[in-house]
Amino acid sequence: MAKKKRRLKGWIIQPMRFTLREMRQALWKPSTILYPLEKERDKWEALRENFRGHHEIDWLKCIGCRLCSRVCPNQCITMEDIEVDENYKGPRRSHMSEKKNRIHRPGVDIGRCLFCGNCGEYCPTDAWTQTILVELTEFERDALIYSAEQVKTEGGPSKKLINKILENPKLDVETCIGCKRCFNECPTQCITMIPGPKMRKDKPIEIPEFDYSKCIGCSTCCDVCKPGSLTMEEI
Amino acid sequence: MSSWINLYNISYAIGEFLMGIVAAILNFFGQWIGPLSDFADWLMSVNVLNLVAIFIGGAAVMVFVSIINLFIIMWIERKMYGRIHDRRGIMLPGPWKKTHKGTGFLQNLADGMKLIQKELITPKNADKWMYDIAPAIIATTSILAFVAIPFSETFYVANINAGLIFILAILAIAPLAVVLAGWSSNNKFTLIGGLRGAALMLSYEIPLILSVIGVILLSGSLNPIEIVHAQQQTSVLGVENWYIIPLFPAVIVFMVALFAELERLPFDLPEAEAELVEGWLTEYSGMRFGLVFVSKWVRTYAGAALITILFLGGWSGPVLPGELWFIIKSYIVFVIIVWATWSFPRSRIDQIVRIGWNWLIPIAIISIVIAAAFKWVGWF
Amino acid sequence: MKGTEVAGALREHFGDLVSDIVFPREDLVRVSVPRDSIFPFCKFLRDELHCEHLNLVTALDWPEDFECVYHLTSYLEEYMVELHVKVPKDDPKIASLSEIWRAADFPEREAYDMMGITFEGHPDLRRILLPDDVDYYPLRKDFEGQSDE
Amino acid sequence: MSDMWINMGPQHPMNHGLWNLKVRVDGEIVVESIPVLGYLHRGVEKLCEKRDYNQIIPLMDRLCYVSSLTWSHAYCISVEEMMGLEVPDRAKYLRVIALELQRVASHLMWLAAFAPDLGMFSAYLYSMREREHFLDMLQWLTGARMNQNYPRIGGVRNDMPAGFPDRCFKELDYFEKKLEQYKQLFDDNKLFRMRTMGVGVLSKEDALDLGVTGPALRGSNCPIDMRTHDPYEVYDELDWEVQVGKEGDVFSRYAVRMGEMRESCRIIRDALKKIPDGPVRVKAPLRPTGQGFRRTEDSRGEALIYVIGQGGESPYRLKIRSPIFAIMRAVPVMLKGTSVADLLAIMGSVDICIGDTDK
Repeated sequence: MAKKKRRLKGWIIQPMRFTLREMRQALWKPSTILYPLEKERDKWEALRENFRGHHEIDWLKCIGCRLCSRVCPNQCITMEDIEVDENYKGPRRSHMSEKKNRIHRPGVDIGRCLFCGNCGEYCPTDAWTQTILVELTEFERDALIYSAEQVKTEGGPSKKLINKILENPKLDVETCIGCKRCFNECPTQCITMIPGPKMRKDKPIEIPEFDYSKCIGCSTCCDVCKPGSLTMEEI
Repeated sequence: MSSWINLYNISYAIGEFLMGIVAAILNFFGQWIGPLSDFADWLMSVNVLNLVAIFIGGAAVMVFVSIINLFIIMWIERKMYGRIHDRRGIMLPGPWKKTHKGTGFLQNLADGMKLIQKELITPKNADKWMYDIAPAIIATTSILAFVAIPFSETFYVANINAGLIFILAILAIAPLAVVLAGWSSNNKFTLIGGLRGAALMLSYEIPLILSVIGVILLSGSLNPIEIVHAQQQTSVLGVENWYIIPLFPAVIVFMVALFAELERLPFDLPEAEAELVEGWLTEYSGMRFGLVFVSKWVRTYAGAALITILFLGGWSGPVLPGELWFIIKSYIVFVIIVWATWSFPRSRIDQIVRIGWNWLIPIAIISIVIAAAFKWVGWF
Repeated sequence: MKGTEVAGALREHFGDLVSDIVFPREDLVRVSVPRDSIFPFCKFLRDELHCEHLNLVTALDWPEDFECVYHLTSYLEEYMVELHVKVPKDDPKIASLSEIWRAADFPEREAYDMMGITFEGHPDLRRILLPDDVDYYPLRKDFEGQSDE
Repeated sequence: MSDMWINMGPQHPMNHGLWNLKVRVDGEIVVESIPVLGYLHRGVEKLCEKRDYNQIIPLMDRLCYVSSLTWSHAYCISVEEMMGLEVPDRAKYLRVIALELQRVASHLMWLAAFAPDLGMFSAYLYSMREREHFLDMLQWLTGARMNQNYPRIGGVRNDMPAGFPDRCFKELDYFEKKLEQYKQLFDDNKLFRMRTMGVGVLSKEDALDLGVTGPALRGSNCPIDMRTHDPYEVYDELDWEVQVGKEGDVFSRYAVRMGEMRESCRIIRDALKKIPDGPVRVKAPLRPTGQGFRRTEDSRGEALIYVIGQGGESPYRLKIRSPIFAIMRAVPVMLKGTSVADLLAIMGSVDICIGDTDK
């Protein structure tokens, strides 16, 4: 009987009661906002943990290892070669003298970025941070390609280097020619050249030795190795 | 009931003044040409002045209905269903505040200006003449209904004796235009929409008229003014006997049939935007669409006014002038219509026809019996 | 039903036709059957072993031959069968299962669309995701893609 | 009037997504219908053969734009099955919490699409308002509102923020109250019942034969839910019930989905109470070999991803089983003999998402 009564009420009364309640709540304070004029900054600030918005790169932490550009699914990160003066405090590209004034820093094509956060996740120095800024609109497509200067911040130097890729280079001693390219390019300077077993002109060929505690698995050494005697292997 | 304006008298005075100028000029030339002064005399005769007064009054009502009132009811509807949806509704264009807390009163004006600027597209294989005339029919018939709707004892265009029949008849022309538009657009969606409109007309005209018969029985007149007069007499209970009390089932039937007549949401099958895109309106663009769209509100207001006259005692009420009471009552009815519109899902055509024939017509007949019983007992 | 019981029932009924029986999980049995016996095999699975549900039809492109993989589920007995059928590259044809499960209709069309395997006896074997007028099979390993020019 | 063909789509208010339904109607009665797919084909399966395992996760998020987390999770759990990897307990619980938040958000999106199909535009805005709360929670937990990229092979991306359970309980309280009130608008609404009851009936035999899964199958009186049938993560340790509808019509599918939202709230509550401490991610091999698949319960039905790895950085073959792809085959069966107005209700009730259908 009660069900029957409810059915009869369902013709008109029940749904109109629902809308009346909603209208009564919304009469003075609707839950929408007029977006460009009003912004819910408080809510966004409260939920900012983990959020992935506009990129910022701490130049004093970044060592220019290109890992971010390697793990990016859309290849939207390009490394820029920037010249700095003698007094620059941040990490240099290499410890080699002729490259001492050059640094590698990433720039982001925000038009192609899918905000997956892989760059920050695999960064060995935590140089990448993502802010809560999401209003990244421009009138031209080219303006969305942010150069390294546009995403630059300066926090403080990084203490730690973590291998998040979980791969280390392995040397095939037979093919190494001792060209020192890996030694020059390694962003963390974890390579020292030691005399190897093979001889050329009565001198031992110098082969790289890796300090795996400092290696970040960026595979820069593998990329620059001409004879291809370096390969990445899982730890 | 006293009234503060007499529309007819004012219109008569204005007409007399204008005609007086014309007659003076004609009389001036009548010195040389004899028949002109005869013509001037004819112009100043009571019959012609009556006609002119009706025209001027009609124009005044049209201006009220189609401009001032229309903006108000469109604003009420848009703002109100915004609040039902828990959002703010229109807010930016408006005379007072231009922020997110503004009223947005002029939004409809802005929309209308946009629609006027738009291109009028006619489909390639459309029946052009029929396609063009359909929105015009709908717009004219909608406004024409107000000819017979009195806003007070004196504020009316024409005091027609069979006014109720005239209003119902003129509102019933629109579905014909719907079929016309649906057929002539040469589109499958519009065709289905037009035919649904025809089915709706068939099944909902009858309960609409049957529910009015009770009122006619009680009041003994077809004239809207007489109907309101009949309601203003005090009954045995000591209050004015508005017909909503004895004829409550008829009010429900009238409301439901009105929703179908106006193609409002529970019954807006001819223009179901989800399945038939916009139904018979699919091909219309620009101001043709705007005309139809606006006349929907005009018709809705006509329906609200009709309910006010038939069941809610028209312009009777204490203290305030009658016209204001009429507008307040009709706006309340309009708000209820809007509220119901946004609470229900769309019905299906077979269900809607079944509701019409199985429920509404019997209830309407019962209400006629109730009216006859009341009349016989002599309470009303 | 455990995977081993299913495998036992299949062995009993089909003998040597069923090969490479593996049990990756307790309720999952992975078997290979020859191309010719796929239809009676699936009919037996549905009628006798209550495989009501065909999950998906996968077409694979190995270096030597194509392979069709059918995943079948029995909701009643709670086990799954993964069926591998080799299809030679020079004659990519296999019997359609859409008579047994209507669910095989669209996945087989997709496999035809993407890998170019013809399902014989299929009621409506057309391209489904790609337009009708393309003449390549994009999921084959030798497909390198086409430029717009 | 003789028969005529109507193209409902690719751009039509009925199509929630980009697809085309050719309908042959006799007056208002649907005589025949042909779904046409492929407007959104992006070649995801081919793309996966060129990317390494971690880069596929954000790609899988894009499969379904309404419930993206379930798809990246289905991919991760399949790859873990292939690798034979065991995920830490805390990661399992976090996955369940995120999945169920996503499920509620997805079902609310379905309600927001289904109600305007029936002409209830108000319900669209109500359910979008409720969905906002769940998106807030997802944003706080995973870092994004729409394409979360949260599961990882071997765990999840990050631990949950401090204070998450309390805030989540509060939002769930609010939502459960609202869900109870929705009964007034839908269940008690006579017009809504008239539109949905006895419409688009899919019998149990047909549903099984056509490979229909998910709420559409459960609406046909068939209690198959992959969360209990083939339990993954920790669903078998939590306290909840499978929702089953009796009739197989649009109303039962509606009721199943509304019930699932309620059960999802229960699951989230239970998981937040039972969540253990520990790590959230373990190391996964980068170049695995083998083949594997797992069935998971997407909010639309059974999602299955079959992965084959041959020792390379990217999978050799990845095959996606989309629930809507199977339901599309059932569409002509359901639509036959119904009217054009019912077509809306039926197509709305199966919750079409073209992203994973066209791959």
